[in-house]
Amino acid sequence: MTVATAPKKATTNLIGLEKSDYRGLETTLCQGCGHNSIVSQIVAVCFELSIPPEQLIKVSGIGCSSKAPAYFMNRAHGFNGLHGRMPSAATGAILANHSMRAIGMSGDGDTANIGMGQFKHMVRRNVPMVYIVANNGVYGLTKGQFSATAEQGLELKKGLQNKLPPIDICLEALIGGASFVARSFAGDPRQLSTLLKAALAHKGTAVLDVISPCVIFNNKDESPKSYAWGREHEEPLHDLTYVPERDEIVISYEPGEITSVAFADGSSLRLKKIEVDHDPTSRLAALTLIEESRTQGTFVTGLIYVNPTQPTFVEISGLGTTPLARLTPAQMRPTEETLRDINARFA
Amino acid sequence: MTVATAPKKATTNLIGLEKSDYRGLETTLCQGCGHNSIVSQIVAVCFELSIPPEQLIKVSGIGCSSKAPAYFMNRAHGFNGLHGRMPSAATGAILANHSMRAIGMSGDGDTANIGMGQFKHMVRRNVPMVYIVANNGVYGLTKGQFSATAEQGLELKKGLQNKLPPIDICLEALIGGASFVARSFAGDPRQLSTLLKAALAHKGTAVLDVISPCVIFNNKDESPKSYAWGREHEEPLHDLTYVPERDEIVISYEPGEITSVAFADGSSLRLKKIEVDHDPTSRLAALTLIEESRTQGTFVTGLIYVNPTQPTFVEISGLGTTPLARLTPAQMRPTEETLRDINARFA
Amino acid sequence: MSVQSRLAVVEKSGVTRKVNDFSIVVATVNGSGSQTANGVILRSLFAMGIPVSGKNLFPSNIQGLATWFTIRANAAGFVARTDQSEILIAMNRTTVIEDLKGLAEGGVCLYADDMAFEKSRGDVHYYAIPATRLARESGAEASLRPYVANMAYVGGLAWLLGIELSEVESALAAHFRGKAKAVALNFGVVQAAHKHAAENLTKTDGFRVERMPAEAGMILVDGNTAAALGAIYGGVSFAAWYPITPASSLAEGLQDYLPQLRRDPTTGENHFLMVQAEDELGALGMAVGAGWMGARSMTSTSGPGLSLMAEFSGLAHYAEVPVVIWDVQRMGPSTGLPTRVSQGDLLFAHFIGHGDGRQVVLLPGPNECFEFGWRAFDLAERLQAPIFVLSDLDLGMNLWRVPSFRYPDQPMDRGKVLSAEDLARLGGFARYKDVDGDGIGWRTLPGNSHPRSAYFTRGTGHDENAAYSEDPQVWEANMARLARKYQTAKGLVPSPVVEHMSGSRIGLVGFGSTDPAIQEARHILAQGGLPSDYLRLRAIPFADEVGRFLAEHPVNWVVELNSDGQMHSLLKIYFAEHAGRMRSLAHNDGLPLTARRVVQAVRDEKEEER
Amino acid sequence: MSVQSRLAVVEKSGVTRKVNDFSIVVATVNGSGSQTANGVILRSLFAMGIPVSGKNLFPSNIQGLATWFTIRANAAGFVARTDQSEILIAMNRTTVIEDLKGLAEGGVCLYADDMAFEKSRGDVHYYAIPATRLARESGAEASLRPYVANMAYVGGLAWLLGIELSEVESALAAHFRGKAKAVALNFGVVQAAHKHAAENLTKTDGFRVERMPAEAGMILVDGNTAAALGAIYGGVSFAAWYPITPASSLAEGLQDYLPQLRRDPTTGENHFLMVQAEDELGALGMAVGAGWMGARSMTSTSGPGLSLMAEFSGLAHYAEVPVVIWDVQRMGPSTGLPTRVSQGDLLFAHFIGHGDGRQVVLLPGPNECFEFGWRAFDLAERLQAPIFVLSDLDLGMNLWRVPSFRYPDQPMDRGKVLSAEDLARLGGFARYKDVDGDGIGWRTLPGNSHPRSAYFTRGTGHDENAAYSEDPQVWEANMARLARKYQTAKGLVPSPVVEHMSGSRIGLVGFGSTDPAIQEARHILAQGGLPSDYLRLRAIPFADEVGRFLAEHPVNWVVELNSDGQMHSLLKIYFAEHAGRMRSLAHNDGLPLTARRVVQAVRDEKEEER
Ligand SMILES: Cc1ncc(C[n+]2csc(CCOP(=O)(O)OP(=O)(O)O)c2C)c(N)n1
Ligand SMILES: Cc1ncc(C[n+]2csc(CCOP(=O)(O)OP(=O)(O)O)c2C)c(N)n1
Ligand code: SF4
Ligand code: SF4
Ligand SMILES: [Mg+2]
Ligand SMILES: [Mg+2]
Repeated sequence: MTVATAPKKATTNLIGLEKSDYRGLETTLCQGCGHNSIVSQIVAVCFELSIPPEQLIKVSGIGCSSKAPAYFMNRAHGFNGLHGRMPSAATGAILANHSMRAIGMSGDGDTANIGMGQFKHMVRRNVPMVYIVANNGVYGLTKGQFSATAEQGLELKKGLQNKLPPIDICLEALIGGASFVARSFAGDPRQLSTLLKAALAHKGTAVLDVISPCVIFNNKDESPKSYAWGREHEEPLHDLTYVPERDEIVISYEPGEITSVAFADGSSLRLKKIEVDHDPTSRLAALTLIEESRTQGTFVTGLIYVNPTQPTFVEISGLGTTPLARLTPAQMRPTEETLRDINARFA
Repeated sequence: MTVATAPKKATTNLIGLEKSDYRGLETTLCQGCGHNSIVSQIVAVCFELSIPPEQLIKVSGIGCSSKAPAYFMNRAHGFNGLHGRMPSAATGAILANHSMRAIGMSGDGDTANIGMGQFKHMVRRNVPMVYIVANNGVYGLTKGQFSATAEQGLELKKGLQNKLPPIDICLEALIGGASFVARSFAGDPRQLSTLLKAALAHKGTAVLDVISPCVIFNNKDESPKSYAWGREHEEPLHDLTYVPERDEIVISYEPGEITSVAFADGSSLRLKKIEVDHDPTSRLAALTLIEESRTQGTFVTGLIYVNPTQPTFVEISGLGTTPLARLTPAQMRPTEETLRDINARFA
Repeated sequence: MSVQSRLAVVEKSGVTRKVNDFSIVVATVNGSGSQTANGVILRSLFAMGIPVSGKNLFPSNIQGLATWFTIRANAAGFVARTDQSEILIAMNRTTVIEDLKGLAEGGVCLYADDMAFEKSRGDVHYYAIPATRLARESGAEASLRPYVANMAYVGGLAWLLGIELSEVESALAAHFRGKAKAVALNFGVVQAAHKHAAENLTKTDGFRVERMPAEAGMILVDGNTAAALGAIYGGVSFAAWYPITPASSLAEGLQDYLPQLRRDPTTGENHFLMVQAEDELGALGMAVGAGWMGARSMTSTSGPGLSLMAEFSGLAHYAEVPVVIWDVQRMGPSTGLPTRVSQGDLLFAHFIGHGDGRQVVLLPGPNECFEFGWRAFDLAERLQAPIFVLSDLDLGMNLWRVPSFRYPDQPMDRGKVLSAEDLARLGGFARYKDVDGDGIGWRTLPGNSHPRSAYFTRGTGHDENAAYSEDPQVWEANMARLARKYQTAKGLVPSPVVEHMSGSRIGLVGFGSTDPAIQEARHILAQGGLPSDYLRLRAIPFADEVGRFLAEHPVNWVVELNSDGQMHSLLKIYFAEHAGRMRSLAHNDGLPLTARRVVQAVRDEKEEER
Repeated sequence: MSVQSRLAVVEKSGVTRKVNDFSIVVATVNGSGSQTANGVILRSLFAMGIPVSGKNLFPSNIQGLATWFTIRANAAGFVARTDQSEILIAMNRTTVIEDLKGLAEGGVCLYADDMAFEKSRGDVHYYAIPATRLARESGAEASLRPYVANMAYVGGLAWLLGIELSEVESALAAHFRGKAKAVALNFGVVQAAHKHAAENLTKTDGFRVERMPAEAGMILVDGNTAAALGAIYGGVSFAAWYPITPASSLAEGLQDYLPQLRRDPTTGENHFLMVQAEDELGALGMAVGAGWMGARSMTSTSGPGLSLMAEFSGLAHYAEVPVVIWDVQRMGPSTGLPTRVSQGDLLFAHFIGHGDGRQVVLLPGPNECFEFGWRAFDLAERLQAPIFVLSDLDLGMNLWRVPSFRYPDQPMDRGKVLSAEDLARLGGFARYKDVDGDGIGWRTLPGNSHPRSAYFTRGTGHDENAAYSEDPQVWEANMARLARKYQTAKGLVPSPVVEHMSGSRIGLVGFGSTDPAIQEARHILAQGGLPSDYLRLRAIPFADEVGRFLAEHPVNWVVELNSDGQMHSLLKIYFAEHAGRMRSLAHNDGLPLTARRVVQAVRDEKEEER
């Protein structure tokens, strides 16, 4: 970690960097995509927290969401791996150098479909990192198929209906043994930045499920109900390949409050901010909270569960302070005498 | 289904078969292995229920547990697939012929480690089958490494200690959307056979987590605590490759009761049979039940959750009565006229 | 006279007239909704009887990045990609400068009039179309305007080339399946643009289209749709898949057509089932389970998915379960270029999975996606094996003018399956016994009510009765039988297609989507005095005929779209004796092959010879 | 005189004396605890200076199935498997009849006296040992008795062959690491059995051992332990794995030795980390993540795991991340025979992953598991690539007499890594730029504090700066650079080992665990007038030398343990010009190769020639 120095001017942070030092490439995501809002918050929070960008890694899977690391913190090393396999690559990277911070970016398809196994085993290990799922209920990059977090009954542009119950990423993380579980909404910058800060401060795996609308695909045609699968004369009026530009959604609401977010297409989403008296250190309370809001048809947002003392994988591994990736050859290759002993054992 | 006929004699069931018609090959599992007890109960229950063996498929992954299908019902088709991939093979098979019954056999490693993703997605789909996990907390077939269901702190023959919290298969199934979740103990024939019958009667995926001790590997050396990893002079007195023969464990206890099962090595396991007043149709009650018993250090056994009306994947798929595997060529190949229409569309 | 200039005639005006021979590139941005406009142009030309192809070059993103759609029209039927286009429809201000640079000498640039850019090329004919204004004036509601604006270039181009407006209208009607309001709105803009052009622009270039005598029985379709339909006429009953570019539209084609074609007419029940799996391991696992149960079962994927299918492929191969796996290849290795073409999965697919095993691979050409769609099932069930069909992004996602689909000329071959009655007659069976000498045993399907029908399917070593065995001789015998089965496959898979030219001493070996480029190259070479023979591979294992072809030519060019020369490697393995007669032409830049690339390689080598 | 009979001398008594030249098979059941007894016999012979090998033939189960342990002792140093054993220790009543049938003419059968079976062979010398009684009388508590019973045959055999009891005691002491009580208990049974035999049995056969002048610097070790130790001396810091036979003991070897060898002597902190992953996708994923971060990182697996690693292998290859992958091969395809050997993953490993790409594969022989253990890391970091080390079950799990481990003679090669200081000097860098002409770019490690050190690692197409690019030329240039890197690898990987015999016109090409059988075969062939040259491959890409070797011999036998002749296929790809000079000797029954198999193939072909 770089030693903090006094800010040079108002626009620099404690380590003397400007916000632009935290920016990435220009986004190639759609205008209005929730993922862009998450990117902005990451930039803002890391700047605010004066995190040295060179001391952070960005790891992701494959999907629109997984492209996001390219759009923040150019000065941080990034690893855009395989679809659904961010957790393993991140685990190896972090364990090889646990002096680094890590932000993992994934999507709902990336995490809850193909990546379910790795996701569960990563949280179980409590590897130190922030694990963000930009959750839109669809596969954005492959053009709008359902993911496992899609609401039951949801109908999409292509006319198919999702008949399966959704997987709740927070619930999965929670019972998988996660030590930090929170949910937010991409369009709620205040809550998102607060939770991001908390996540970055947490020592283990901090799972942050961010509802992040896909403005293109989880987004119905003007007359969705009349648009029946496979029937003739029911093609949409406009070109299916046409992607309208939309504004990013911004909302703000208070603890305990339920807010309904309306989308351009007329659909809506009910968010419920956790009451202030919720005890996030109780797993049972957290379980109950999610399960109850599920039956009420709302998404509970806020810090759902945290166990700040749960040992991380680094702690239980017996690792010292020197990161494995920084060992010297002398630390890595045992001496010639030791080999003589070994040979003697087999002689 | 074969039409039931009156039993010929006392030793035959309703469809005129003897118990031996339900037997498999002679087991090659270790003497005393819990998996053998599960096999016996499957044979007994299927005989009792007069299930035509030819109308049942047995599907499994890889492991000692996954070998079990070879040891019951020789007259049923079996598919011993890949490690952790029983759910997908079973899903395809069942959907291709939904007139068949199916028993899937898996292990804890097979299901909770490599198979976690497929397991979760199978229960989410509610594919009609009985899904048995013969759960011993270790990888039997590869000689005793920890699986993800191993208790935290467990130490094994090889001297390693499990430092990670266990995955609870019932909890995973439950929040994954399973419509039937039960736990039993291989050494409790009465409860196991009751739950097996219930599972076979259930129309969707019935997850049956059966604690099934590995008498070889989840089984400590005489002086486990003194056996420290990597230290010299601490080799066990007997050959590590020596496998003692043990008797199968048989217990019996009542609802509400907590029983402690003692193993040959001095370790023990606390089982708690679900109280009669538990409401298995409430997901929240089920969640609470498991979570509370977890904090008490017991394994709750019995029928934890059931939703008998939850639609199965077959039901939501629009499939008719004719199984896909039994369609005639005429049903499978559309007529020549239809192709003329198709060609006209592209002309 | 070269093909390129065959139809070029100098008109009285001094302008070179190029009729039915050019290519058009439409430069737009992703997500701007130009696909309908491009499709309409393509279909109008097609309807005028002119051989065409349409290729979409798009980025791996959803909105805002540069995209090019290329249409080639060629009276002689050569519709491979060319390196340059003659006509540019410039709708993307970020790429227009580069797009202009790439235009052929004396080409045409039709552009949106609100796009300011330097008209740097003096040889180019410029035409401005007021797309935005026409869209605004169209009466379309604001949200639809950016989309209908694309119709303006359709109208402009129709004027420029003489595309019949009635065909444009028909194409729109077909696209919107008769939805009158949509047709009227869009056609209105086409007409307005056409009128505007006619009244305000002066044609200075020589490019034109002319109606040609329609060749009967041709259709315009993408390979993925053809494959899906082929599979449906092959009786596919179960399909499991996971989304991936460029394979998704194959499964989505199944999803579109199965309900129309495979619902029971009386009961309305589905005689099919599709599952979007959680990943490709699951997708193939399900397909294998269904194939084992006796359903005609398939999956479709692209490279990364195929990598994930390695273990299950090995199981299907070794446990001998019929299943069809379409691999619509994209550029690898790794995530590579998801929206670019390659024929790079050959070696991996043929040798997929650890341990011994060589897989049957079908290699459809543009005309065969439908046919191989159904044939693959006959092969899978006959051979009791996974059949890998290797298509690619160009074949699968682009529009091809091909002969209309031919109804299967053979009854379904369901392979060797024993019924309960058969078993009653035989008294039993041995699953993996080679009773017929072709390496293929007889199987029973689960649900067969005979008490001796059951056997244990497994990926572990087994004897003829499917019982686990570690016996060395049992293992060897089983592997020897599988080798016999591979020989049997050789006689069953589609044989290569050979075309000769008299006096040829050059062999060209190709497969799949490169066919048009190779055909065109042969034509050009022949005109330049270098006749060639052409063998188009259609499957692995290779027929003996391939060896004979190689033996006949001192030089055989193995043409393929990959970097490693994978087909060349395979041919060296199986026809090592002819290795000295083979040359590798492995080209791999993500774009479909051009004739020029082939012509150049052959000529260069001829130069060297001298 | 053949090797087999070289030491056979007819004694006065008329019994053929066979000194230090026989093989022993111990037939037991799985889980009966005979491994210690077998190990003690092996070590005692080894300590007497006699070249030995020990091979365990075990079923894929834990308890109750037949298991055979074979020890070959051969004064001339030929310790490959033989088809028959001369001495049978019969402890398994279910197999004794068959075991007896397999015994060599005039062999010995030492059996537990409570095992009733028909002594069907008249030529065999029978000796009964009261194992159960001796165990009972040993004073061992009941639970340990079945185990110490195995010591009875050790004692019996010691008497029979003249194995020095002091060496038996030392072997026990080594096994129990000095634990006196255990040594005493076990040695007590050995002595009792020895005494019983001496007093009650009459030796009628001629098999004997005699101490030989000890060859200095030899050790007895299994390949997996050697590999694990090699990796540790290569500085492995991170290893992720998933249990699988026969690879588990490699990771478990790491687990055993890392705490001893790689804990910080002052702080006691671990300078290593091992993760048992949830599966092989996770294992390689973690290893790749750690390799990217800059740690020396590895995984170890066998066939099914390798299949699951296809996608991550492709990523490591294309994103150029150093990582070492040990594949301890077992019999495939599919689950196959998990406890049987094969060299069947060659083609799959070399071409692993969809799309183009050829992987660097190391092929250790028995003496090289340690060396390749460390060398693989130097190669991985130098080449910035996954390095596949292909061992096998025989190499990995069986005990080999090999030269003692040699300390690495080279400093670690950490490859091209730029520090923050380097960057300050250079002002920046381009990750994938071929500045040195060897195809290898310079990389930075995450954590490098220079503001320009970061780049984006990806499996998607990228330019020299690691930026995403779909540009055709960029793709081609990058692939061309990777091809250059492959050429660079050729010069870095271990070169083949060539051994000549004068007058030879036969070439033998082999690799890995078949070495002893090939060596013995050459000896036998030479004695029969057929000298041969031998090239032992040690890596892919192949050195040019391989081509020269092939060119030198009219016939080159490519010897390998698989059904498809996979190495033969690879050699045909890379040395097509010599295809006509190659013959395939692909043998694959799950057992280690015997010299006989090679001798026979060569002789048969010679016969045919005539
Ligand atoms: C193994 C593999 N299978 C399929 C794909 C194709 N693919 C790319 S992104 C994606 C889905 C991404 O969905 P999600 O994670 O929800 O991200 P989003 O685009 O919605 O942000 C898929 C299936 C792939 N890249 N790799
Ligand atoms: C892909 C793959 N990886 C590893 C293995 C090796 N393997 C065989 S069984 C097994 C573990 C089985 O454990 P579990 O499912 O708990 O069954 P048990 O033997 O304990 O009943 C493993 C890792 C394999 N067969 N395939
Ligand atoms: S397609 Fe959806 S998820 Fe992808 S960038 Fe566009 S809005 Fe975002
Ligand atoms: S090793 Fe354990 S799980 Fe396997 S058969 Fe033996 S007792 Fe059962
Ligand atoms: Mg998504
Ligand atoms: Mg287990």
